[in-house]
Amino acid sequence: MSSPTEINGAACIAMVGKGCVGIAADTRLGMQAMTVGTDFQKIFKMHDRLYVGLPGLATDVHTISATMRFKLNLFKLREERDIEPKAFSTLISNTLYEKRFAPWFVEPVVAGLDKDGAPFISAMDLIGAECFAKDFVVSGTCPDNMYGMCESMYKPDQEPEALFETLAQCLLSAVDRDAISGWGGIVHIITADGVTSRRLRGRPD
Amino acid sequence: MARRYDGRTTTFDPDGRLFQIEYAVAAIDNAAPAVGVLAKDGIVIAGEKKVLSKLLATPKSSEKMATVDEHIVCAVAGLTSDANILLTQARLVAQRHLFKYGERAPVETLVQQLADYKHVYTQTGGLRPFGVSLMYAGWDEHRGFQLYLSDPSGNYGGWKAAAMGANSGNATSHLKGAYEEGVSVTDALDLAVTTLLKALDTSTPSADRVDVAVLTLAGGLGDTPAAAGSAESSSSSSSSSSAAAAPAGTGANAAEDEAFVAAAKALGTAGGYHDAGAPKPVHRVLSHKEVEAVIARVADKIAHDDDAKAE
Amino acid sequence: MLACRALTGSGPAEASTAGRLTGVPTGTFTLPSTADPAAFASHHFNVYTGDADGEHRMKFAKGTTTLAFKFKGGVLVAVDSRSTQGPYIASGSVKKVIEINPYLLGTMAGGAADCAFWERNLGVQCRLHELRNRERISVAAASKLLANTLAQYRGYGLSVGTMITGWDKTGPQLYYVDNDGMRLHAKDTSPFFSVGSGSTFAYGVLDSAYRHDMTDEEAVALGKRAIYHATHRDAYSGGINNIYLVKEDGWVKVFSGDVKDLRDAFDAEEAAAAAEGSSSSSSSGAAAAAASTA
Amino acid sequence: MADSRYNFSLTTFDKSGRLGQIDHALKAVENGDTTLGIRAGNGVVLATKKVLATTLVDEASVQQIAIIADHVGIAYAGMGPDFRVLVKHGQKIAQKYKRTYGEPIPVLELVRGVARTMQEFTQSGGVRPFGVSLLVAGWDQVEGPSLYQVDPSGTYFGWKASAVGKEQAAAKAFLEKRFDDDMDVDDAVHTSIMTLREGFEGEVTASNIEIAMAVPDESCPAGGRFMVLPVAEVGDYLDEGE
Amino acid sequence: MDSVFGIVGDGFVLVAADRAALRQPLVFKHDEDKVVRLDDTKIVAAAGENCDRVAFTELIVRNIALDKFRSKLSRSCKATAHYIRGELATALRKAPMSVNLLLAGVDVPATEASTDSKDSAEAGKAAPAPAGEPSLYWIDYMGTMAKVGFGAHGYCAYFTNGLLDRYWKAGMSEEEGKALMGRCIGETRARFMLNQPNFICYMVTAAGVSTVDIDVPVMPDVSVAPAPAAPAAAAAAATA
Repeated sequence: MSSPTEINGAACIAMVGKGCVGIAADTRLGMQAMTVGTDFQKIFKMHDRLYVGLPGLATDVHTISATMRFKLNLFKLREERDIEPKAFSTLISNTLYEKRFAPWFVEPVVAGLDKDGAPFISAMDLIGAECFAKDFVVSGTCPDNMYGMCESMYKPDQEPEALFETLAQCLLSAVDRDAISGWGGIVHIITADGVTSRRLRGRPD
Repeated sequence: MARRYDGRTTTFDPDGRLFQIEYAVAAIDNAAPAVGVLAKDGIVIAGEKKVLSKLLATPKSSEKMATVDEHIVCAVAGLTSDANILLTQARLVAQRHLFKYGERAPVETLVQQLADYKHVYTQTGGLRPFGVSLMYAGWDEHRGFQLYLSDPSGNYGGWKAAAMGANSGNATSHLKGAYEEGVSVTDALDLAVTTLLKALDTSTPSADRVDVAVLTLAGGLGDTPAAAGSAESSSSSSSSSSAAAAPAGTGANAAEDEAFVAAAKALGTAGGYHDAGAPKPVHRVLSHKEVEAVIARVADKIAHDDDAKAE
Repeated sequence: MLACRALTGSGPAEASTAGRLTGVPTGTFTLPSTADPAAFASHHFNVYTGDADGEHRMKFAKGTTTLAFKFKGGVLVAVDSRSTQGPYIASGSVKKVIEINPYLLGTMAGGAADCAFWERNLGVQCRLHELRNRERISVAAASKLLANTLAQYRGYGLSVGTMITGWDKTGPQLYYVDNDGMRLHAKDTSPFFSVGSGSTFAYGVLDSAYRHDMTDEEAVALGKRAIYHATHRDAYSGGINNIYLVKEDGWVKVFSGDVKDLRDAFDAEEAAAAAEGSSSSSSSGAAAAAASTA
Repeated sequence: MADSRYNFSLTTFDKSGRLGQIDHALKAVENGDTTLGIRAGNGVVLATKKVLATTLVDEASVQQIAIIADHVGIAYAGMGPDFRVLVKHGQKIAQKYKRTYGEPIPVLELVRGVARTMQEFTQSGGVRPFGVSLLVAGWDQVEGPSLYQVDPSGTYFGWKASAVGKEQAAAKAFLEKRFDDDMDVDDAVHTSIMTLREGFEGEVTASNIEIAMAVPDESCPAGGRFMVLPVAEVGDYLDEGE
Repeated sequence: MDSVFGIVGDGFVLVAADRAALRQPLVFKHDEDKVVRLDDTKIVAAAGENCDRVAFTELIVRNIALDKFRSKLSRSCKATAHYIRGELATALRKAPMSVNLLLAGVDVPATEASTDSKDSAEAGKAAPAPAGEPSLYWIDYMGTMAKVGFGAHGYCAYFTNGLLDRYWKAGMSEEEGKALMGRCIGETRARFMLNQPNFICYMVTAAGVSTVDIDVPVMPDVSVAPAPAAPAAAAAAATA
């Protein structure tokens, strides 16, 4: 309980499908043991094909999401194009490392499709050590639970609908074994044709 | 010896004049003109784009019109390189406001901050004023559509219809006569282009030389042509009231879920103002074809006016 | 490893002689061989006392919501079933009501092992009492036995927050006993207790809707409501809601259900209430709370 | 601020609204060696003349085209030392971008960065504008081949073909006649050489001109590569042209 | 140790704060007002150490006033909440402010300011979307922010959140809101070990900010129903 990343509670998973990519997070905002809100947004849209999940200390979730929005809005105005997921991952990693000695307490998860429609996911720790994967990445207060679920549920080349089911199952089952995350979730499935977002109804406890 | 005073930005001459500012304004009087017209449902800015050479590459975006943010577009007149610096600054101001308040920058606040920035260059040693006038078209939830003009001195003002650059005097007097309160954005489009063509003083108006930017709310002329066709397509999503009053407490119901998802999808970059259902300002630069159509429409009128004048 | 020596008796060294009142040997414990074993234990093992951060902010027993109240129909006991190790949910179906005997119930909050052991031990003592005195032990006496035992181990880092309830010659009775040796009697003016990390949330619901003259159904509904809202707000409470009712002829388990099903039931109930009529909405909130759902 | 050495403005408006220093800097550009660029469909070519003070100078030591990054380079007309400063600056901008985003800098971004610096030198106390015009050529993932010209004022435009330096007017007129949207990079090199030959005093040799090109290369992260042609290759082009 | 709570109702927000000024075991006084007014339709209730509480609320009040003078605009509740949150988040990494806040406000639809000379046509005028919309923002000392239907800071949050979950509904009337607020105060009095006898309660509506009186019930209701023997006992008590 001493770690700032564990004060508010969070769980986030990104997973690759066939020509699509999904990202899911819980929606709890807690203050230690007390649940303050059950509709706290931890996933942010960076552009139509790129989402970032920011599990961690809630105040830094606000700050980092606003910081990335700031940087990307300027990027978009300047370069008149959407940033590539890989470049965004590098950008947020650098943003975190800038505070190497007084870190932001968020451990981001990036999910998106690049300009050729290829899925991209990455996750990093709170000072920006990127970790790339071809299948799934997890971050939050119950990584062991999420890894366990993803390891057993993940199948390569899932269609968007199947990917949604898998992500939803993995997230809900993982947070059901974590006291400080859960209380509902949200899943975004990003495809070349658009994004489908669905709210998950979690356990009330 | 007048020269003693006019090279320094920070020095008044004995008559209380700051020559550098006056000269900078003179620079703009030679610049490509722009005309802006405020309508009840939008704003139109039309400007001349200088065609320097046929070897020039087709630019990615308009050189005359620049996006400051989702809700503000501006036209520049004067030194292009100076304008680039100011534009970068304007975008920065807009994004800083969004970062601090989570809301789009009110138009006047942004215009004022830019004017302050310009002003520093008229008062500090070693600097010179920006040789740029800016015309801002913007919308915010406080004051709706607004049109501002700012010059190198750090002055700015709100206008119903305004002109800057070469022949701006003539353009302004034309606007004075022709502007009507509460015009629609389509009428404003005609008026702006007509006035610009008069300022250009050309017998063969060409769409190659005219850039037009239009700002409206979503679904209006400033929206992408497809969206503008199907009126109010995007903005009328889920009920905004339930989104606003989403409770912190017990299990959410279907309506709240919908609002939550809508908010989640809107969160983030694209503008970043995530009030589902709130009015959304949009703007774009009209295509060459559209500008051609407008010019064709107003050319007859100009000819007619000229005939009337001749008689 | 720590050097320990075996010590036999009903309690720790000094307490064993003074503590004959308990009258029952409670087993064999190894104690640290230091001058002050209690201080030693609390200093080195305070992680097991549920107070690892060393700050004595609000010493709620962790990871539980339990409650019990006396009312017209007897005593109602309602508990959750979550067991956590740090933020990890070790179990969602722990039995937190210990059925000491057909007339006595104890609840568990704090250390599961501590509660289970000492309440089982209490069961032994109660049975011996019955055999020796040919009558059932009173709730007051049973709770006092437990309180005395815990008092002897005060400072060793036991973590026990329990309610002992039952029906004896004097009627329905309810006591609160904890590892500090505190023992409280629920009188008519303070007819309920709630124990555990979620207890404050449960108190909010109980305090606002409790009435002595509830029917059994209303009491069960209130118990569900209080546990449900506590599990919602407290990260360390959740799982199954178990409800017991203590009647003159012994306790009965009246309800056992997942809190997520409770939510659905409450939602349906509220939707029905809303559909019924918007006029009688708020002031009747308490009544709505008491309305039976299951 | 009263006693600062930089408390005066060099670049100020005159009565007619012109910035004299910038106009004069442009004059310095026009005194420079002619440099031109052509954007073809499958590559961009930069070509420049090396007019040396005496024949004693080792031609190989004079490099008028600089590599900024793997996929972009700059040629110039005007003052050599000013160019060198801007090259160093440009290289830094490119590396900074690469560090921030992990991908090669789009050419336009590099141009903006350099142009911004050049503008600052027209508006800051105690400094003069840069006496160079730049031709920036490169290949990136965003635009493919691109060619930009940056002037001492800090103004930049994208061009299909452009020329700066002593014979810029004539060269541009020539390019206007010769440029064709269907040109490939070899055509562009030949056109460049022809343009340089116009009004060249003496013979054009492989060592008194410099040619560079940005061409597609899938093995590079930017999708293209910028290279200054070795003397031998320039010679090959010269031979072909004859 | 301070107790503050807020409730959003139909067109209004209610905010209550205890009035005790504490230092260690001592209560200095019982008439402290922990609520500050930001503008005509916005207030902030603060819980935390007196020094930080006062310093921080004064900081934001003055800055918001300055901002209003400069921009001639009144910021929305959302913008104000973002601003306040940002100040706390910035402070967190320099000199943390021990202050937890509830921002309560009503966004009044933009009307043409009388001093404003710009009179563009009506259709282009500001959107009517957030007409008199009440909102409550929960902000903690770290800069965590959540828009909530109800919220509480201090230990009282532990006592009242369950109760509010149980009884709070969207769109409550003023009477319902006051009754619920009464229950919150009653619960805090019943269960919190500190002596907080006095509370002050504010109501924010589109019309402005006012204090309201709250009837606080005695909780819990432990009266024993009249059993057969009870009347006699009651009579005995009365005579005693």
